[in-house]
Amino acid sequence: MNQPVNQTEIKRAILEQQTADARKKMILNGVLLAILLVAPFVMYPVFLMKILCFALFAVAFNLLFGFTGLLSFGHAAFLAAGGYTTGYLLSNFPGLTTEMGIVAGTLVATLLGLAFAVLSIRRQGIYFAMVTLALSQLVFFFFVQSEFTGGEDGMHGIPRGQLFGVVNLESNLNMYYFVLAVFIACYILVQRIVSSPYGQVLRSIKQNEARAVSLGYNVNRYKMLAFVISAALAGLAGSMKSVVFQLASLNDAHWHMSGEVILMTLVGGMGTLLGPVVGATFVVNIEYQLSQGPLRDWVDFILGGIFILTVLAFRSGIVGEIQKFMKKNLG
Amino acid sequence: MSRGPDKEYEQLRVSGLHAFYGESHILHGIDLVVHRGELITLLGRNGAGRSTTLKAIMNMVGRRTGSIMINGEETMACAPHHIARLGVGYCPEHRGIFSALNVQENLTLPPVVRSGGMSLEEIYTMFPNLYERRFSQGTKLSGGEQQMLAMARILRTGANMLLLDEITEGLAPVIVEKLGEVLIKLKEKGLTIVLVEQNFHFAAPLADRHYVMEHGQIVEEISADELDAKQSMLNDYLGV
Amino acid sequence: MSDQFVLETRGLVKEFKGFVAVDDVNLKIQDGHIHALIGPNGAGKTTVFNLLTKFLTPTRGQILFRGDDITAMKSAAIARKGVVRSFQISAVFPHMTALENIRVALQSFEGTSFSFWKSGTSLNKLNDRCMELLDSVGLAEFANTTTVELAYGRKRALELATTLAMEPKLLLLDEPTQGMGGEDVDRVVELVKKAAEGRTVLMVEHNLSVVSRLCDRITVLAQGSVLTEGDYQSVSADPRVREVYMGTANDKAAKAQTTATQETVE
Amino acid sequence: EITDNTVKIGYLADMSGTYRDLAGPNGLKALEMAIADFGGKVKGAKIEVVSADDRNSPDVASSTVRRWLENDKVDMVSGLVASSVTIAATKILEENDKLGLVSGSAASSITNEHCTPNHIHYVYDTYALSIGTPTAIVQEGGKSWYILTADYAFGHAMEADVTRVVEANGGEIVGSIRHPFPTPDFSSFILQAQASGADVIALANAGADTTNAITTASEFGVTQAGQTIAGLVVFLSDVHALGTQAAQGLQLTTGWYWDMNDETREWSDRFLKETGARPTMVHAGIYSSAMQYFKAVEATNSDDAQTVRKYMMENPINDMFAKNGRIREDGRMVHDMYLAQVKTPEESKDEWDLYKIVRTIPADEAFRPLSESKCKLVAGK
Amino acid sequence: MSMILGVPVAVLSGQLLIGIINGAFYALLSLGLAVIFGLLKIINFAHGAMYMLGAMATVIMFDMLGLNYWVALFVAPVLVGVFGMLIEYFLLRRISGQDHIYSLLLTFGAALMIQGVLTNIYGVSGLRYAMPDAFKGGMNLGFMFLPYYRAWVIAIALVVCFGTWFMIEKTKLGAYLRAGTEDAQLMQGFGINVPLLVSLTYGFGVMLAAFAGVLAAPIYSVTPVMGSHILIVVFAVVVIGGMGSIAGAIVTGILMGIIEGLTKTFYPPASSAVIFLVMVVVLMFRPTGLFGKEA
Ligand SMILES: Nc1ncnc2c1ncn2[C@@H]1O[C@H](COP(=O)(O)OP(=O)(O)OP(=O)(O)O)[C@@H](O)[C@H]1O
Ligand SMILES: Nc1ncnc2c1ncn2[C@@H]1O[C@H](COP(=O)(O)OP(=O)(O)OP(=O)(O)O)[C@@H](O)[C@H]1O
Ligand SMILES: [Mg+2]
Ligand SMILES: [Mg+2]
Repeated sequence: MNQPVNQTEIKRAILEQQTADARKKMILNGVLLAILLVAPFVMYPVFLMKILCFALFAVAFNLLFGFTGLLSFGHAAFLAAGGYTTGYLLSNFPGLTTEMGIVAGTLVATLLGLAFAVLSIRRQGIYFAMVTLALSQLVFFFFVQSEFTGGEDGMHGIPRGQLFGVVNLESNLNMYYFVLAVFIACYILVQRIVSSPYGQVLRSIKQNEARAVSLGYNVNRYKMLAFVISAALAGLAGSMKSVVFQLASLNDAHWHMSGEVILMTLVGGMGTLLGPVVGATFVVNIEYQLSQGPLRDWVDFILGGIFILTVLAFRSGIVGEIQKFMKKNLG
Repeated sequence: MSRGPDKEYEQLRVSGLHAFYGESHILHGIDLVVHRGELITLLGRNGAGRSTTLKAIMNMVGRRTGSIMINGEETMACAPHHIARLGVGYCPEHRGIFSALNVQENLTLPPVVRSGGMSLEEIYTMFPNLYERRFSQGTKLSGGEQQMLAMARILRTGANMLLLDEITEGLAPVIVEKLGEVLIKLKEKGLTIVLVEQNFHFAAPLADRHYVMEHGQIVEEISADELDAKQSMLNDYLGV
Repeated sequence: MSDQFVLETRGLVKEFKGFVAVDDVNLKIQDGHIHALIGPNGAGKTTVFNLLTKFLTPTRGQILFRGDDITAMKSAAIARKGVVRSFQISAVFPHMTALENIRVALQSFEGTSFSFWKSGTSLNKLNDRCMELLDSVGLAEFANTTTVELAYGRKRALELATTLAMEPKLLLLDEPTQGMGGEDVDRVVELVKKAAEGRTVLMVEHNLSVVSRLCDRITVLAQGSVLTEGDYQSVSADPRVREVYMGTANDKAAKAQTTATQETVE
Repeated sequence: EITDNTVKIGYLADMSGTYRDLAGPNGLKALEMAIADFGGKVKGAKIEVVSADDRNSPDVASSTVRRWLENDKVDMVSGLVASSVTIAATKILEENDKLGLVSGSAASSITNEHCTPNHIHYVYDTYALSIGTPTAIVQEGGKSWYILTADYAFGHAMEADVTRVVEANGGEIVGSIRHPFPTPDFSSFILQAQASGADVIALANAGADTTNAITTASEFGVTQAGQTIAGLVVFLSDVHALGTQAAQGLQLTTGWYWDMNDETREWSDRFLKETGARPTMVHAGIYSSAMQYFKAVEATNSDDAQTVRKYMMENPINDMFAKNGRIREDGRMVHDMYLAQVKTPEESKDEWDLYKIVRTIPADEAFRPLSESKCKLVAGK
Repeated sequence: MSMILGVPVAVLSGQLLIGIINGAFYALLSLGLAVIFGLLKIINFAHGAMYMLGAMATVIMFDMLGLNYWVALFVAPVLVGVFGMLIEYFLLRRISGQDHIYSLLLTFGAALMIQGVLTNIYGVSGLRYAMPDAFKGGMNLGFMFLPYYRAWVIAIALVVCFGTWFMIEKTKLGAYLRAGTEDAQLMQGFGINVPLLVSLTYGFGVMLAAFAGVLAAPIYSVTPVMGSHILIVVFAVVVIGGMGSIAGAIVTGILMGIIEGLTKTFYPPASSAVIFLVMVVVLMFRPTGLFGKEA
C-alpha cells in the first residue's frame, strides 16, 4: 500500500504485453497459413482434408474441454449428426448446393448439442462425462436403427456437388481450399471466443466455479453456450468430412470416436489453441502410417503405447511441452 | 519411567536440512534439536517455512537433503509410514479430516504406534463436541470441530513426539484455553512436542524453547527464560 | 420501519438430517454497521452465511434484504443484488493474473459476458478501475502476477478486492484473518475498515481483538441459536458468553466492565 | 502395356478386429503365396503388394483405397471383408476405374444394388449361404423355424433370404428375434427360441455372435431337447474356436473346404506350414482370385481394369478353389457351394478335421439368378 | 397360459432369472471398477482387458499345463491381480494425484496393448473351453431349463460381492482404504504403508474382473476383444449406482441385468441401449447416481 507504484507504467506494460502476444500469434498463424496453402501440391489433398476435418473436430472439442473444463465423452454424436444430415440432404435433394447441406448439418448438430447441454450441464465432473457418453450411445442407437443412415453399411456416394452452385468440388484441389477456408474461419472464431469477454468468464469458471457463482455469474448458462458452440463446430467438421469422403458411417458416431478426439486433444496439448490441430495431425498420420507398414498388425498395440507415453512423459501435450520449454529457456 | 524433560535424550535432531517443492528451494539448512519431554515452538511469519519443516521431518516434501535423526536413528531414507511408526504423530495444517469416515472412524483410524495413547472416553471428555457429533461425516463438522478432531486423532495413537501445525487456528477462545491445558498435561506425561504457532500468546507460556524462522532458515533460538529479555527482537521478527 | 435494516432474517432454521445447525435465528443488521457473528465452534456461523448466500437452502424461515424477500433467490442472483461473500478458504482464480481476477468481477456489470465474438481488448477499459481496486489493497505492483504465485496473505487481499469490485451493499466475510500473523491481521483490519465505508459488513471472526477493534455490533450464536446481541463491551461481559465462548482470555477487559449492565437485545 | 511396368496390389482387410481370423494377416500370406507361385513377375513386370488394416471402418477403407489409387498407383485391391468396407471401397474403385477382387464379404448386395463394373465378388454371399443350409434342413423335416437375427443390414438381409428359402421349401417361420450387434450373452434369446418350440433355430448373424449363440445353445441343452441349430454364416475359424464338442452336428454352407481332394489338401498343407492354421474359404479365394488375375494380366498384357475383367469373365476358372467357376456380368463369380456338417469329437482326427461334406450345391442353384438382379450392369436393367 | 403384455408368464420368469444371472456378472465386474474408482480414483479402462485376461488365462493354463477349472478359479485371478499390481507400480503410480482423465487414458492405452499382443498370438475367433464335468447338464425349473453352471455363477458371484462389500464398508482395512483415497500422504503420516495398500487395492479390483473372466470362460467365447465390448456397459452400471459406491455397484449390476433381460423380451434391439437410457434418466433425478454420495 505504501510503496509508490507507477500505475500508468504497469498498465502500459500490460498493453504492451498484449500487443506483443498478438504479434507473436500473427506471425505463427501466418507461417501456418503459408504451409497449409502450398501443402496440397506436396501432399495428397484428400489426406490433408482428413487432417483438417479432424483438426476442426478437435478444436471444437478443446473449446469445451480445454477452455471450459468440461469433459464430454459424447462428441462423436455431433460429428455423426452433422455428417449424416449433410449426407442425407445432398444425396436426396439434388437441388441443394453443397454449402446449404453443410449449413443444415451444422444446424442439426447445434440443436442436438443444445439438447445434450440441457440434459447434462448440471452434472459435475465424471458424471457429466458419463451423461454425455450415455446420450451419445442413445444417438448411436438411433443411427443404427434408422434406415436413412444405411446402418452398418453406411451412407455412400454422397455427391460433393457445387459450392454456391459454381465451384466444382469434385476436384480435390477446389475441395481442399474450401475445407481450408472453413477451417481457418472456425479456428479464428475459436481464437476470438477464447480471448473474448465471454472467454474470460469461461476461464474463471474453469478455475474456480464456486467463486464465479459468488461473483454473480449463472455458470450453467455460460457452460451451455460453450457446449452448443462446441457441438456446432463438431457438427460442421462432420458435415465437411462427409462431403470430402462422400461417405458417412457409424464409425463417426461410435464412442471410440469420442475417445479419439480426447486423445488428439491431449497429445497436442489441451487448453492451447494449436494443440488440437497438432494432435489431430499427429494421430491421423500415425494411424495411417501404421496401418500401411509392416507394423499394421500392431496398430492397437502401438496406439496404446502412445497413450501411455503421452500420459507419463508429456502430459501437457506436444504444444504444451513446447510452450513450457520456450518459457523456461527463452524467458 | 522418568517423566519430565530428559535433557540427555535427543528425541529429534535435524541438521543441515534443505527442502524443495519442485524447483523452489524452501528450507535452507535447518538445524534444531529437541529433547525428550520438551515442548518447542517454531515461530515466524507466513511463508517462513515452518509447516514445511514439519512436513520435511515426515518426509512429505518433494525433495530434501541433510539429516534428520529420530531417537538416534537416521530417517532420511525412511518412507513416511516408517517415520510414523517411530512414534511420531503429525497434525497437519489443513486438518485432513476424512469425509468418507464419520467422526468416530476418523478418531480410531490411525493405527496405534505405541502403548500409552488416550482412550476414546478420555478424548470425548476432553472434547465433548466430538462426542455429540461422533456419527457425523467428518467433513460436515464446523471448521473448529474439525480442528479438534485432527488434534484428538493423534492423541489416541500413543505417539511420543507430536508435530502440531497451527492447532489453535479457528478455534473459539475457550477451546484454545482447553488445548493449552491439554498440552501441559501431555508434557507432564513426557511427550515431546514441536508446535508451529501463529498465536504467540498461546505458545509462550507452554514452551521450553522457541525457534524463530525466516526465509527457510532458523534465525534465532530463544529459551523460555530469555523471553522477556528478547521480546522486542521477537516482535521485530514476527511483526506483532 | 424495516428499511433501516439492510438484512433481516426471520425464524431462520437449518436442519441436517435431524440435526438442527441453525435454530430460529432472527438477525437484524443495521445499514452501515460492521456486524460480527461470533460463537463457539459448531455454533452455526458458517451455516448462517451459507443460508444467506443460498449455498444452502433454509429449512424454514425468511431472509429479507432491504425489505425484499430473497429467500427463494439463487446464489448468483443474490450476488447481483449486492450480497457478496468471501470464503473461509481463499477463493481466487489461480491461473489468472491479479488484474484479470478483478476484471472478471467488474465484467459482470458490463453486459458483454456472453459476447463471445468480441475482442478481448474490449475489456481494457476496465483496467483503470482494476488498478484502483488493486491499489486500495496494496497489490498494484502485482497486477501482472499470476495469482498462484502470490503469498497467502496477498491472495486474501486480492479476494477482498475482487469482492469489493462487485460494489456489494452487504459484504459477508468468513474469518478474514484466519491463518494470518500479526502484521497481516493489522492489514486486514485496515482493509475491512476501508471496505466498510459506505456499506454494511457482516463478519465471522474468532480473533477477539479484531472484533473489538472493528465491530459496531455483535451477535453471539451458540448451538444454532442467538445467545445474545450487543456491542463488544456488553457481550464480553455476559457470563454466558464467557462460559461458552470467550473463556478467561478476556478477563482483563471483563474485569473493567464488571459493573456494566448486561444488555441483551431481543 | 502394363503401367509403370509394375502390377501393384493393395490388400485391404481387417487385421486386428472381429474378422481377423477369417481373412486378416493370413489372407496376405495367401496372396503372397500366389505371387510366389506366379514367380513374382507378370510378363516381366514386377508384382508388388501394399497392405492396410481397414479396422472395419468404411472411413478408413475409403481413404486408404482412394490414396492407393490416386496417389500410390495401385492396380488391384484384394481382400475386402466387412461389407461396409467393401461397398465403400468399390465406389472408389469405380470412380478411379481400377479393379477389386472381393473375397471376404458376405452381403449379396455387393453384386446386386451395389454392383460396379470394377469388382468381382469371388467366394460366397448371403444368398448362397441361405440356399444351402435351409433347403437341406427343411427337406430333412425341420419344418418350423425360429430365426435369431443380428440387428443390422446384413442380418436383416440374411433373415429375408432364409425366410424365402424356408417358405419356398414348405417350411414355416414361427418367430424371429432381432438382437443387438454385438451381443455378448445369448441366454435370453436362446431361451425365447427354446420356448417357441420350433424345430430349427437359425442364426442370421456372424462371427462372435454366432459362436456365442452356439455355445449358449449347447449349454442350455437345445440340441438334446431335439431342436436343430442352423448356422448361416460359419467359417472354419469359428468352428475351430467352438470345438467339435459344442459345434457337433451343426450344418453349414461353405464355398470351399480344405479337405475335399488332393489339390485342396496339397495347397492347404503349404498354407498350414506358412501360417500355422488351415485356410478358410476366404483364404483360398484370395489365393485363387489373385492367380486368375495374374493369368489375365499375362494373357492380355495389360493391367487395365476393364481389359482384365473382360478376360476373366470370358475364361472359366478351374483350379484348386473352383471347378468351372465363371464370372457373370454383375461381377458374381459363380461356382459350386457345399453343405457341410460338423463332425463329432469321435469322428474328428485332429483339431482341423472338422467338416463332413454332405452335399454339393450346384452353381446354378447357389447364386441369385441374373433374372432377379437389380444390378445396373445386367442387360435390360 | 397366462400372459403379461403378450408374453407368457413362464417365459417372463425365465427371462427374469437370466437377467439376474447376467446381473451377477455385471455386479462382479462393476464392483471391481467401483473399488478401483472409489478407493483410488482411477478410472480403470483396463477393466475389460483384465476380465479378458482372466478368461484367457483359464483357457491357456488348461491347454498348456492341464490345470482344471477349480485351480484356475484361484490361480487366474491371482496371476491377473499380480499383473495389475505391476501396472499400478510401473505406470499408474507415476500419475497419482493427476486428473482422473489421465488414469483413464493410461489404462485405456494399457488395455489396447494387452489386447493387441493377445490378438496377434491367439487371433480373435476365440478359444474354446470345455464346460467342467461337474457342471454338465442342468435342472428343469418348469418355466425354464437352468444349466447348473449358471446357478453356480449366481451363487459364487453373490458370495464374492457380499464379501467385498463387507470388507470395505465394515472392516478396519476398509476404513484405511477409504481414508487413503482422500489423503494418501496423511495416511502415510499415520504409519500406514499407503503405496502398498494402493497396489493391493488395484490388484484386488482387477482380480475381481479376472474372477468374472474365469466364470465366463466356459459359457462365452473367449477372445482378446471380449472385454472391450462389455467395458462401456459396466461403466454405465457403475455410474448409475453412483461412482465408487460399493453397494451401489452390486445392486445396480443385478438391477441392470434384470432390466436388460426384460428389454430382450419386449424390445430386443434396444437391449444394448437401454442401460444408457436408464443412466440418463437416473442422473437427471439423482445427479450422483442411485447410491452416490452428494457431491
Ligand atoms: N506444495 C508447495 N509447492 C510449492 N511451494 C510451496 C508449497 N507449499 C508451500 N510452499 C511455499 O513454501 C514456503 C514456505 O511455506 P510453509 O507452508 O512452510 O510456510 P509457513 O511458515 O508454515 O507459513 P504459513 O503461516 O503460511 O503456514 C512458502 O513460500 C510457500 O509458498
Ligand atoms: N452439511 C452438513 N451436514 C451435517 N451437519 C452439518 C453440515 N454443515 C454443518 N453441519 C453441522 O452444523 C453445525 C454448525 O456448523 P458451522 O460450520 O456453521 O459452524 P461454525 O459456527 O461456522 O463453526 P466454526 O467456528 O468452527 O467454523 C456443526 O455442528 C456442524 O457439524
Ligand atoms: Mg504453515
Ligand atoms: Mg465456520
